[in-house]
Amino acid sequence: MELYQGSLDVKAIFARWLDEEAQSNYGAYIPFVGTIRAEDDIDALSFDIYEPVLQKWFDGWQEKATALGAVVKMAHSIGDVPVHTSSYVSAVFSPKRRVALELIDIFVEDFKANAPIWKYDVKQGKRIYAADRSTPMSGAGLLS
Amino acid sequence: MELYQGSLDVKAIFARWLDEEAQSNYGAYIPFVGTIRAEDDIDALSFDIYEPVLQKWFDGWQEKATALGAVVKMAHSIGDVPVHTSSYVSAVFSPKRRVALELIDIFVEDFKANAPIWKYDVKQGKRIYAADRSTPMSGAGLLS
Amino acid sequence: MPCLMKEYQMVKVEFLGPIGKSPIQIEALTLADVAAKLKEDKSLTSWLDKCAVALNDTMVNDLSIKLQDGDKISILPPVCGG
Amino acid sequence: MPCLMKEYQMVKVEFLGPIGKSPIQIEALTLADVAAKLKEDKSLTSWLDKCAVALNDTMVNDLSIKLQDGDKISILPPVCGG
Repeated sequence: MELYQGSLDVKAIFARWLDEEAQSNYGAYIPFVGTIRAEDDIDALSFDIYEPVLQKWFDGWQEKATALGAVVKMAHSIGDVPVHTSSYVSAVFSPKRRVALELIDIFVEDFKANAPIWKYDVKQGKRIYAADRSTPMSGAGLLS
Repeated sequence: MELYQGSLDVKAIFARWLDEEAQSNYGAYIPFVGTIRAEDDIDALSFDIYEPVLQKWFDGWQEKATALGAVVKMAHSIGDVPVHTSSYVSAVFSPKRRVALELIDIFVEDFKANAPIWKYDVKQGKRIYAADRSTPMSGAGLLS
Repeated sequence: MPCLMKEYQMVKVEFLGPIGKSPIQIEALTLADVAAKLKEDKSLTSWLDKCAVALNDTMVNDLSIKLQDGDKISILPPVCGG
Repeated sequence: MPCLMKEYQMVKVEFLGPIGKSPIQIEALTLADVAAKLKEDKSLTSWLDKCAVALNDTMVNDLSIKLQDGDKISILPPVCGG
């Protein structure tokens, strides 16, 4: 798992992950690249991350992937990420395509639902929590 | 759609496609990279392609993608591709992740079932049709 | 009695990928005629039930399609791209 | 009658992301005690029903968990990575 200040260097990450697994004999490599869309007059999105829980979340997925003979990788931005640049890359490697296609889908969806990352719109220098696009994590409401 | 003699330069293709859509305001980019696995003592796989039907197959998918607000891309090798190098890259760009995750799955699966490409094992210089791993295209048996 | 003129057309049949057979020219009115001719060729026996068909590079699924002079019929064996 | 000793522990509660509240130290025996304390804070009213909870960086889902002195409790509001 890799965290970076600001936009991701997507090409470098894609290439390095490819090289890391070049001799691992995986037949399928599926990255997912998330890029900031220009909408609602935002200049950028900005992210807070709680790394200790994110690392445990990721380690849990690596265990699930290992049980399927696969590997997962992930990179995410911290702080401001301007529109048309990327804040998120995750990837699956596996021997066969079905495992990779199914795993990238559930890995990305669970990331959206349960990775401890908070998103803010950046408009005219102000940082506004994206409450309407955020999802309570599983177990939310325990203390209410 | 791009066809190349021999192994694909996966990093260059990934980077160029990223650049091509850098200003298109897509939020999700999902490439699928297919790499030749070392198995059954093969030195390489080798591919024949019937380009006119492949182009129509691809154009049909581009139409379906357009209807979803998405774009598909594809590159494939012709001839010999050594183990641990790549013969196939396809990709989906779309504004939102759900469309991209669903489209890459059905696009890759239909590719495996209906793209007019024939695969051969290359062992000790001999080219052996991969009959046991090949799938009759839809409509097969019309003339039998 | 009316005379039913059958207008046979000269069409090209090509065999793709691993079939390893050179293209042939045959006379045929429809794809059904093509099927009948190809079934006479013992080297194709093991292929025909697994092969799909393209007419002028468009996949087809109807034996009754009328052929035109110069049509190209492609025989596509089982595929495995990727 | 036996004396039921309640051993309250001193724990740290931290509020992540957009909640924008500094960490606090409170005495509590279980997460239920933490819930009771946090409900007294009006600035948290709109957050608590949407927030998940981690105990020493492990997500938890049980109010009866016994706390230890020095435990760290994290309050995680709705997320949106990617």
